[in-house]
Amino acid sequence: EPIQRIISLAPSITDTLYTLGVEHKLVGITSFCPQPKSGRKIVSVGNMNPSLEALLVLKPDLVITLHSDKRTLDNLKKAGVRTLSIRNQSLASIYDSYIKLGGICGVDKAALKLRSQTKEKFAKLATTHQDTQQKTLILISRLSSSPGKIAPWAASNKSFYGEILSGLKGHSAITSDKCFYQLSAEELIQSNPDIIIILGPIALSKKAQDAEIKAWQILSSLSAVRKQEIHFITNAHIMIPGPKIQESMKDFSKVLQQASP
Amino acid sequence: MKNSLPCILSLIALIFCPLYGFSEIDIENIFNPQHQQYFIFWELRMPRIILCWICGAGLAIGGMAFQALFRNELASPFTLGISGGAALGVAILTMVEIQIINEYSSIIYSLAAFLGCLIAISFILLLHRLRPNSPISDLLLGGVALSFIFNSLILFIQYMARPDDIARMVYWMMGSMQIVGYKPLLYISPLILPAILIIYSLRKELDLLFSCEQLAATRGVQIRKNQRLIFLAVSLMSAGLVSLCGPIGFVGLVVPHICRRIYGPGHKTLFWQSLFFGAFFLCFCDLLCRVLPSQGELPIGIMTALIGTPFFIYIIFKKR
Amino acid sequence: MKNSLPCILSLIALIFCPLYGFSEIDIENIFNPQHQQYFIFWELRMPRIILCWICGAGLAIGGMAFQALFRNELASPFTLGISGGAALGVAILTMVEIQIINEYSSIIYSLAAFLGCLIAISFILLLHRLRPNSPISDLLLGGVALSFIFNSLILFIQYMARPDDIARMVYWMMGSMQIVGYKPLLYISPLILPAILIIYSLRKELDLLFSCEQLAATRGVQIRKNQRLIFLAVSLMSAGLVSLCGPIGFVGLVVPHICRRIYGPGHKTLFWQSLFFGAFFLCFCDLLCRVLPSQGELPIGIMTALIGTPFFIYIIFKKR
Amino acid sequence: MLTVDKLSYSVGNKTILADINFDLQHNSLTCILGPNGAGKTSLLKQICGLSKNKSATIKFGDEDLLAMTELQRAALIAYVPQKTSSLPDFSVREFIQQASYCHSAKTLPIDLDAILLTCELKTIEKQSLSTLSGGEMQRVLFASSLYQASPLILLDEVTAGLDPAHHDSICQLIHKTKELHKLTYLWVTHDINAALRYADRILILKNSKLIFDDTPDALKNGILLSEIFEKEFKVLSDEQGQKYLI
Amino acid sequence: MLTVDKLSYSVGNKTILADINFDLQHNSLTCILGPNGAGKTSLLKQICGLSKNKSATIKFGDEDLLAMTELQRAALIAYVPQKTSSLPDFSVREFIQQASYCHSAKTLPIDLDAILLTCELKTIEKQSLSTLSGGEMQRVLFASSLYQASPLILLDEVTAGLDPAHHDSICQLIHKTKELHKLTYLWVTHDINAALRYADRILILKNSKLIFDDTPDALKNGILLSEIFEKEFKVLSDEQGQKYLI
Ligand SMILES: Nc1ncnc2c1ncn2[C@@H]1O[C@H](COP(=O)(O)OP(=O)(O)OP(=O)(O)O)[C@@H](O)[C@H]1O
Ligand SMILES: Nc1ncnc2c1ncn2[C@@H]1O[C@H](COP(=O)(O)OP(=O)(O)OP(=O)(O)O)[C@@H](O)[C@H]1O
Ligand SMILES: [Mg+2]
Ligand SMILES: [Mg+2]
Repeated sequence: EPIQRIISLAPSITDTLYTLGVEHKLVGITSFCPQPKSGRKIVSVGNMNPSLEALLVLKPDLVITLHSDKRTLDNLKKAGVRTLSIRNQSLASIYDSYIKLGGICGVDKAALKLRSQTKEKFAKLATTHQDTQQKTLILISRLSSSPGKIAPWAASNKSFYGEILSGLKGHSAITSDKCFYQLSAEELIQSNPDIIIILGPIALSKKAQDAEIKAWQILSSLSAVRKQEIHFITNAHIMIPGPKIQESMKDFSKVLQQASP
Repeated sequence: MKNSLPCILSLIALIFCPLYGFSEIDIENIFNPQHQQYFIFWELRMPRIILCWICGAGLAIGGMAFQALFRNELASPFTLGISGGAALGVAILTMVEIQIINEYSSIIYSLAAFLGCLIAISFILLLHRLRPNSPISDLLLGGVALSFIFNSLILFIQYMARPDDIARMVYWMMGSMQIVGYKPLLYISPLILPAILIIYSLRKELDLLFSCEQLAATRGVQIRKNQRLIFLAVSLMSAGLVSLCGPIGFVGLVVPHICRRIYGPGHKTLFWQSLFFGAFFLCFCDLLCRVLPSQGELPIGIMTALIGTPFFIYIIFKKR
Repeated sequence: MKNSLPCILSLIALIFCPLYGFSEIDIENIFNPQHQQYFIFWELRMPRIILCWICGAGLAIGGMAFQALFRNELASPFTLGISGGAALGVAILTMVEIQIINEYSSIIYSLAAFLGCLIAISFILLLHRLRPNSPISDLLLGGVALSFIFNSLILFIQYMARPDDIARMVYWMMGSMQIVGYKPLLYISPLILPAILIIYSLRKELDLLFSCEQLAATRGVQIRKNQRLIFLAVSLMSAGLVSLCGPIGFVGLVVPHICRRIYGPGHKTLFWQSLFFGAFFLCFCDLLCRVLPSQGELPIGIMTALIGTPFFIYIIFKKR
Repeated sequence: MLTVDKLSYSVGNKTILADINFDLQHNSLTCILGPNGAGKTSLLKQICGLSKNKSATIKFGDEDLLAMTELQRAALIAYVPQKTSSLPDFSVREFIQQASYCHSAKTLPIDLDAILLTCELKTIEKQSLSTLSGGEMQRVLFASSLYQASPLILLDEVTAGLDPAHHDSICQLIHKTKELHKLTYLWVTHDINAALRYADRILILKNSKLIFDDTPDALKNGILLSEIFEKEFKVLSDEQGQKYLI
Repeated sequence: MLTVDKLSYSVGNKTILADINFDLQHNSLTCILGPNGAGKTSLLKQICGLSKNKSATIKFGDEDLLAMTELQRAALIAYVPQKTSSLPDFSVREFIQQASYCHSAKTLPIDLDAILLTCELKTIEKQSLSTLSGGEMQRVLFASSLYQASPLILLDEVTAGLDPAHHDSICQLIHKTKELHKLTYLWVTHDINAALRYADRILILKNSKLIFDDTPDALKNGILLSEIFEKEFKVLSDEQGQKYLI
């Protein structure tokens, strides 16, 4: 019998389900997930580390969670609830998650469409860019929030941000096997990026952006700092590896366009 | 009255705690196997409360034994790197995507944690064996240093990990009493019951070891053997508990102190009081964790310190 | 020779450590202000090594003083909740950060950490004042309990936080010696230099306090006053260090023990040996953190325990 | 019953005990005298196994003491140390009770209350150890050694710090219990008169060597003792002809 | 120079000191005698400020001792405790050196080596405290109190555990330093003969009360002492007519 009552335990999963149009099957989401636009109120089961009982009283057919949440998966299985785990570290696995979720919710077509649509849009976006050899550094932390220190948290070419960047014919200033890591100051100076993009989950005021740019003056030898190529992508969806990556791609494209000489 | 209070409280907790929780429960539904509340009551809450009871009792007893053994007020079941070893096991497992086992099983986690503990334990035992003339306080220092090594390895793994893996490890370290069914209890009971029995049978030895090692030796306590026994019993027990529930450090440190202030240093009474008080305390904290928040539940590690510390400070610093 | 070794080593470290790092440096470029290596050498590496030097010296001295003051081997500058307070400050700020960012934001983190420490310090001082007859070991227990409260509050915040905020807090707790320019050194020196001077001037008092409180009192040590002074000096120093570099707990615990084993318990020599050995040790660990990994750098908290523990265990358990 | 054979002990290059040989008779009271630092405490510690020494032979009857476990040894030998570290807040009664550790509850030969009475500790039995006066603590330690009910009791300056009356009463108690319970005592003391009066035999240690091993009578004229202790002893006698060395 | 006025002290409902009044002459040697548990140690602790007591008046000259800081008090009063807790591994020399804390380096009136010599500690000056024998430790404590160079020294059973020769030499040292450095001693002891011989004045405590305060002569016949200690003292005398109570 088809699945009717789903609990999603990650914002990216919730988002995918909304986009696939199976919002009505969702009976529980986390407190980090946005409520649906339709105005229907879905029960929030807590944060990413929910109580088992709170899940069970919703009588779910299926609980979908991220791959890493093994304890919840295991406990649910013991309580006789079906579970599904999702990976979303890379673009490919994000696309896969569409198909997986679509399959299990009986909306395969919508999932396939979402995937091809995203890919197409991304390819189209890429045509508007040309290769400039400029090195871009993507950071997910701000300098101004670590006093007197330079230890920014960078997203490497392996992260899905890096993949978006290279899809848009950009070049990552750092290459690493690790998706995210903390750059040392010297490494940052040596990599000498032409563009710095700072990502964040919450919109930054102009004042905060100015403060951040000012904080970078300490490294005035960086060409990005000299050329004032420090950009911000700060919105609710940039950190969520779900269908909203379409928006994120556009954000990146916009920044890269701005930065082009 | 004063003497039987912890016992009574802990029994009351055992009976009443399962009745309260996230959802309300009708007593009549408890006995209807068809009803969901039957499952919630018997398969979720009951085993959980029993786990809390055992865990609280075990950690308190373990802390009591270690504080006596090492004659150091800051000793607790986790001081010697036991929890560090467990956390390291879990951290490594979180990182290594086990392709072989597609059935995600918390058993694997518990095993990894337990294995980590065993490394710590064998290291300490080795030191104890190789240096028979070192005072016990040196062993304590060695254990603390070991736990630093573990911590730094954990840090290293966290340093390599992705943000959401880090979060998972942190969640694990918050501790959780959430289990389904009685099987996990069965798994750890061969570690916990013998340990409690051993410490029960060593009450007299603890009295003497706590006083002075030389005195104990001339009165007939087999120092080295008992040290090894106590260490092994408490460590294996803690290893079992920590691999199931995560590190809940506070109970083991503080409950024995509270009981010692109230009931004196004699381990004949202290054993029972710590046992019951620890059991009650953890059940009570767990109840609050489940009842207080409007959605989800609080990690137990938060509640123990928040509830326990004010009481602890009151007991220590009240006018005498 | 044995006596001057730590001093010599720490001076060598001060001179040679800046020469090595992620990128190679040509000596001649160091004196060319136009060259990038000039910046790397003078603005990145030099202040960092100095920070390591000061920090290692300060923490070792602080640990030495606390171990003597509390007559407990497990005491360290962070035992009494200082680092917990700082971490709580940082955790809270990580959560509310976005709203208060303005031009002062660069020191706001340090301020939050420092504020957290101050809460811990004032609490302990209050206990000390309110209960003049409690033994100092009670104060230690009170401090430990306090640090448990802080930890549980941090857990609570982490529990509420988004995974990437959790990761940020964890990263902070790993500690980092990365600074740019000499300003941060200026900020913390008013906390550190007086503390070191105070402890230097209290070497004799430490000897006596470490022996026995009663003996110290009859020989003229003003017990309460000196306790307060030592506590305040070490705590403020640790607060400054922890808010700049994060909690680097190992140095303060282990370096004094190592030095005590080698140079005996007298604080007249112990002070200098701990100071220099701590300074050298942290500089050396930091060097490894910067040189070993091919990308990024290891958090200092990892290296200290990995390098320090084997040496520590060797010193403690070597045949005598 | 106790045989000490070729006992030598040194720390670093300092000799603390050099080739000590003696044996104790069953049901006798042997006193060990000797200047400070002669090695008396070290000797007792060797006998009751507190510091290990592979080379010596120390036998109790036919059994090798060094090969025994603490439990077996404690059933044979009780020890009153010269100084104790600070002890937890046990009450006097609890503390003495703990001394019976090496016996199972049923075989316990002595009554605790009787011991508390004879050692005059009944009034302070509930008091905590840390609040006792020096003399009270000494009596508590002696009472514990009695309650341990071992046939051999080693006393290390058990009468130091006792007032004259308690001093006499403990000496008499030692004498009495020796007869009553057939105990053997090895008693380190600096009180020469008590030793001369009560001891069946006296050992004298000086500079880590056993230099005298005989009955007290050989010492009563004070000549030898004056030589050993490098102090001029005066010999006084009371009406009953009992001699005292001052 | 020391005036104790209306000193009472009790713990819970147990009276430990009841209304003690006395004062000490400058440059005198006063002995405190009394049965175990009489409150002697408690009295000394009150005087040197180790347990606080608001109600009493204890004056040194005209100054209130209770209002002083530890530093001021230590410059006036040195104290040899009856028992010490276990101490860190300082060497004998270091430990004694630490006693001069209350003096700045320049004003130090006594030479450390001279003290080590007179107390016969020169040979063990490098040895660590934890390895000392009981009698050696007592001498170290006494030497420290001398090195503290305070005009008033409180001794709590400093001769307990000393061998006869060292016992005499410490007694004589007390006597000698009293004259030489114009010191004042308040000396708790159970050694009645030493007290009778060296003391200028004797205080007797019993059941928390001060029941005797006079010169030794009043005690020499032993009648009063026999009553107080509940023990029959014998009075013996040597050729010089010196009397001893046994
Ligand atoms: N580890 C050591 N290193 C050096 N000397 C030591 C050590 N341990 C003990 N000694 C010395 O050995 C000697 C014997 O000590 P012991 O305690 O046996 O003396 P004692 O006869 O009991 O004296 P007392 O009558 O003063 O109690 C002492 O001089 C002591 O200083
Ligand atoms: N906290 C306490 N509670 C109850 N009794 C106490 C407390 N502290 C001390 N005492 C009692 O007070 C009495 C006086 O003790 P103190 O140490 O002054 O005796 P002392 O005269 O020095 O005896 P000794 O000659 O044995 O050293 C003792 O009987 C002791 O048991
Ligand atoms: Mg001795
Ligand atoms: Mg006394």
